[in-house]
Amino acid sequence: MKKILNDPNQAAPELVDGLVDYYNGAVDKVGPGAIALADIADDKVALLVGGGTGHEPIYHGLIGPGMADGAACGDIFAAPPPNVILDATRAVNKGNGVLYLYGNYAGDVMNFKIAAQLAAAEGIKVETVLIWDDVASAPPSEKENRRGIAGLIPIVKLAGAAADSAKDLDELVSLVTNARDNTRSVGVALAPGSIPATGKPTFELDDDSIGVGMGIHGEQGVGIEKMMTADALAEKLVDLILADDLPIGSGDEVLVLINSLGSTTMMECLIVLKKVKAILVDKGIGIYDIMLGPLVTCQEMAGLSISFTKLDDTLKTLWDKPCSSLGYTKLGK
Amino acid sequence: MKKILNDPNQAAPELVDGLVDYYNGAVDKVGPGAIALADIADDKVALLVGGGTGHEPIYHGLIGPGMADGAACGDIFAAPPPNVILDATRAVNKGNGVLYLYGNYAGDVMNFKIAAQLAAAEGIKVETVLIWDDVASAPPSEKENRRGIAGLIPIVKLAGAAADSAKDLDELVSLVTNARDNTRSVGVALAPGSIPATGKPTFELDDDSIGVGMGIHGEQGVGIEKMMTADALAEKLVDLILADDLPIGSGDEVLVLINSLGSTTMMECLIVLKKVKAILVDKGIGIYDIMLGPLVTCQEMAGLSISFTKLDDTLKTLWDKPCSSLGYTKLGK
Amino acid sequence: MDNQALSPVEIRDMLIAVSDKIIESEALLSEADRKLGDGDHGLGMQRGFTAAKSQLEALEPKTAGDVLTTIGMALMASMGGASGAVMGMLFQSGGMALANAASLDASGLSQFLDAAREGVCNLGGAKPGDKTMVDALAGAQESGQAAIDGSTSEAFAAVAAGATDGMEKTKAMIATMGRAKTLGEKSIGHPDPGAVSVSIIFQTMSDYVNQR
Amino acid sequence: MDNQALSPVEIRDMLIAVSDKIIESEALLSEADRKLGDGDHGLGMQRGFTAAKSQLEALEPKTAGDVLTTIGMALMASMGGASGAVMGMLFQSGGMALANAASLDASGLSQFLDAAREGVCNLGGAKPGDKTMVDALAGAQESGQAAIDGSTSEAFAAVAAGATDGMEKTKAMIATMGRAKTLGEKSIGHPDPGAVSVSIIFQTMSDYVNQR
Ligand SMILES: Nc1ncnc2c1ncn2[C@@H]1O[C@H](COP(=O)(O)OP(=O)(O)O)[C@@H](O)[C@H]1O
Ligand SMILES: Nc1ncnc2c1ncn2[C@@H]1O[C@H](COP(=O)(O)OP(=O)(O)O)[C@@H](O)[C@H]1O
Ligand SMILES: [Mg+2]
Ligand SMILES: [Mg+2]
Ligand SMILES: [Mg+2]
Ligand SMILES: [Mg+2]
Repeated sequence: MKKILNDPNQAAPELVDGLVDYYNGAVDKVGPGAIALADIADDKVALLVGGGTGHEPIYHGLIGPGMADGAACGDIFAAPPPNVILDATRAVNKGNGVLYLYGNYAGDVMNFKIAAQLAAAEGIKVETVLIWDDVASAPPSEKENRRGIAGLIPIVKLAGAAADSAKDLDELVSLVTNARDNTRSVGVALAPGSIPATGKPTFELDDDSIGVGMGIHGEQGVGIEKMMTADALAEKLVDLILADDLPIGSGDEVLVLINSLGSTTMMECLIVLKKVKAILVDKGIGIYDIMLGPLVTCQEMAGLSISFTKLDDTLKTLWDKPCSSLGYTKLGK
Repeated sequence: MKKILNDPNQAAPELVDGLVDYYNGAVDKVGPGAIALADIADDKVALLVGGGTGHEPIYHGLIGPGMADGAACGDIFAAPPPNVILDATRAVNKGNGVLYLYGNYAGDVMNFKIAAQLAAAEGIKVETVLIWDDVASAPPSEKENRRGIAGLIPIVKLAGAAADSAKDLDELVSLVTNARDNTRSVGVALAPGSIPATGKPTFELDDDSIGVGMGIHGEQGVGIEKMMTADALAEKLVDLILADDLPIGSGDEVLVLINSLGSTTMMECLIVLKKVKAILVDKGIGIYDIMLGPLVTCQEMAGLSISFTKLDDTLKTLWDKPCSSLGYTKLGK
Repeated sequence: MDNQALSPVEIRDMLIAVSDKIIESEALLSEADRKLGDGDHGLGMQRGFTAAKSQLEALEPKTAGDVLTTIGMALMASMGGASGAVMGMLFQSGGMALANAASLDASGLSQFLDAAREGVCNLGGAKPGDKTMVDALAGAQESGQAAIDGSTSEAFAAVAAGATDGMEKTKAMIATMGRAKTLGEKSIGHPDPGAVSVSIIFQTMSDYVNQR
Repeated sequence: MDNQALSPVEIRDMLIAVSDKIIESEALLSEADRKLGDGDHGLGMQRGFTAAKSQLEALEPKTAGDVLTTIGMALMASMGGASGAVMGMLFQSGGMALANAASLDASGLSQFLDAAREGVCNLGGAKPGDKTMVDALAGAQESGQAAIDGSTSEAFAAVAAGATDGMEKTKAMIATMGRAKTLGEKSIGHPDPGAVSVSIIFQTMSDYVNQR
């Protein structure tokens, strides 16, 4: 596997430096792996995201106005250590507390938990909302065992808008919890990505097989099936989401995200979107807005995921706010 | 090569339908392969882009406020036929004429030329600016033999802003020509993409070789070299651009674009950006803004390109305008 | 040897045979384009001649020009790419020269080729030697002029040979036009894919005319 | 058999040996994680123990706790991931229990393991049977308690055997924690990578103690 790197073992710190360069002054590196907006309003409730790198543009590419205030970046596919999270926490905290928003993985949960304890010891108020949108990873009765996958993109965007308006940390927690609880995703893997340091693929899959319910760290799919058409795949994934416990039906409005895991082309995402839209229209479900592209990736992994966020009026108002970041930018409505 | 498709021979029309779906009402399909903004101001000088599909998000993902008014989409890697261009031309024309802006490829030039004749016969004023930013494809003395590659992204964005302010077609032509003449690019291929209909790779490259000066349709590189580090590659590509006839030196300001050809990760682009920035800082060249990501692709091809646009005050003003599209969105400054 | 001119219906059937041949040559033509370009030439030709065939099948032609401009328009509107423009233009310009011709003989074939060559060269600016389909077309056109006084079937055979000869010559050329131009010397040894198509087109025409 | 307690300097040297062993086991550990997770466990361990080794080499330890919390902090701060938290916590909680211990013997080892297990289980919520490193750690801890009255070297050997035994048991388990949990039954047959690490750690300690 050819990759454009200097030292494969230094890929993570180098990409974080490149990211700070990308932001061209708007973002500061506040510690190894810790980045924060240079300009955070004085009385703002802060939003901190984070996780392993190698999934660009998340998480560190989600910093910006109307998005997250800072990010804690780990090594490739590895949650950031507590001290990195703490550095980022100190930088974004403006006295009104910090919301930790990240994907529900054992490594992230443990490292953020330790960081939250360290922050609390310094008098920084911290609350946490875990993202667990992947319906394939556990039954609805065990949400706290579900993984966070591409649904984190609409959730972080909504949280970013919420953080700009929330009067305190508690209000932010409840707004973001609402966004999280209304988001469901499921994905499919076609081919593995590779780990930069070893060059090895993250899993194996036959030439004619796909993994339904894959994870964004290259975890194998929950069900291995034969390759199928775009339309059949779209139906299968939409069915999996709609069969979950969140009622989405006629008259409801959703945000739709078609996320490429890396090397799956926008062409394929658009062809899947076509079918997803047809299914939703058929069911009388309105599409409020659409996101599409490689937003939560796993190196050059092939595959995609579909996410729906069901919007109530509060979430619509949050969605309509402008935002800007490497990963997602939107004009106001 | 597994791809998420229905009928591989219908990939292009299906992706165009998916694209119209993505725009969720903001874009109309005005003929097979022809799309246009639903809302174009009555006295606007129109901007039409186009080319083969398979390079998403270009060209058809560049429609939107502050970007192009319409696009003519061909089959995968094939220029659109004249009638498709004509349909799009009629839809975007508001009486003040239409600028055709596209990459300098024989197929595009011929088809757009025929379309321009047909449009003229209907009384529609049409002018053309060809994009030829690839310094590797011909010497500076033969610009009209150069290909258009990722530099089209900043050029279309600048052209979109120019089209909103230009008083007439001639002024638009001169603004866009200025943007084009100040843009230079060069790319490198690591691995081929594949043609959806045949599943075949577009070229072959040894495991340890890279093609410097590749084209975005899978054309092989101008020079085959051994794989090198990200830093060495960044230096080589920047040198190729700075050695060209456009003087860029201390005190100048540039837009930088690091474009992934498809499966090359954002991580790699960021690591290359880090070095590019270091080189520019070292030479006293200012970075006005940065674009980074898969903006001009060739299916799941691996590789990237670097583009610089040298900005004068006029171009800066155009750059600072907000714009929104599937491919590139920017808040105003 | 048969010296009878082709009726519009025969021209139509001949072009349906050409369409079938091109459609079945998809893989060969795409492979030729993988060597020099983006590997899609066969796909474009297949798309174009599939559309052309279905229009030809529905056509009840009155003049030679009717058939030839119909296929030209069909190719032009359905293919796109460099070859859509040049193949479309070949038949459209050539066909316009025979707008009122009730049939097609050696002299008509030569008129067709003269106009076709002029139309394609005007559109794309390529000259013989640039390693494009113009080399095959020019070979066909020059052989067509030389065969102007012979029988219809002799003329078609000569044109096919001229096209193939022109195509063969492209192997030794360095590309200066189109996508292969950045290959420089690496383009030597491979025939231009568009020239291969032109050679197949005129060879299939000649086969039809000489086998009826 | 040698019943001498380990001095802080010996503990340091033992942990440098552990670091070397883990660093050289990178490929094996990553491969184990490719079966059940994201294939990076060896990389994280290598990163952590490289950082730990350089801190240990610079350390002039006064107490057993000094050494153990130093390696704990180094792992915690440099690794990240699930294993950074749990491996860091193992040594940190364990080390705190020996904060003032001048040396490490069978009883100290058992105290270390009791505190380590408690710290890790509190942090991550895993229990024995969940197919995590806790299975190996619990095996070590239980063997450590049973060996509390024996010699130092016997205790280290027993703990290593207990860790390895716990690791072996994970092969038959279905993962319910961490990234492998979505694999369900497919996780059967493969040992948990973190458990493999824990087994290597205690085996290397035992080798050091029994070979000095
Ligand atoms: N300027 C030109 N004049 C004549 N023929 C051309 C010209 N440019 C390209 N061609 C022909 O087009 C062929 C390529 O066609 P095709 O692969 O279908 O289109 P594209 O290059 O758009 O992918 C070339 O082999 C060549 O014969
Ligand atoms: N909740 C937990 N408690 C204890 N150990 C855990 C827990 N979750 C994961 N682990 C351990 O972490 C190991 C994986 O480590 P590693 O691959 O380095 O991290 P990551 O899962 O973040 O990629 C697993 O093999 C398991 O032993
Ligand atoms: Mg990991
Ligand atoms: Mg093409
Ligand atoms: Mg081609
Ligand atoms: Mg792992």
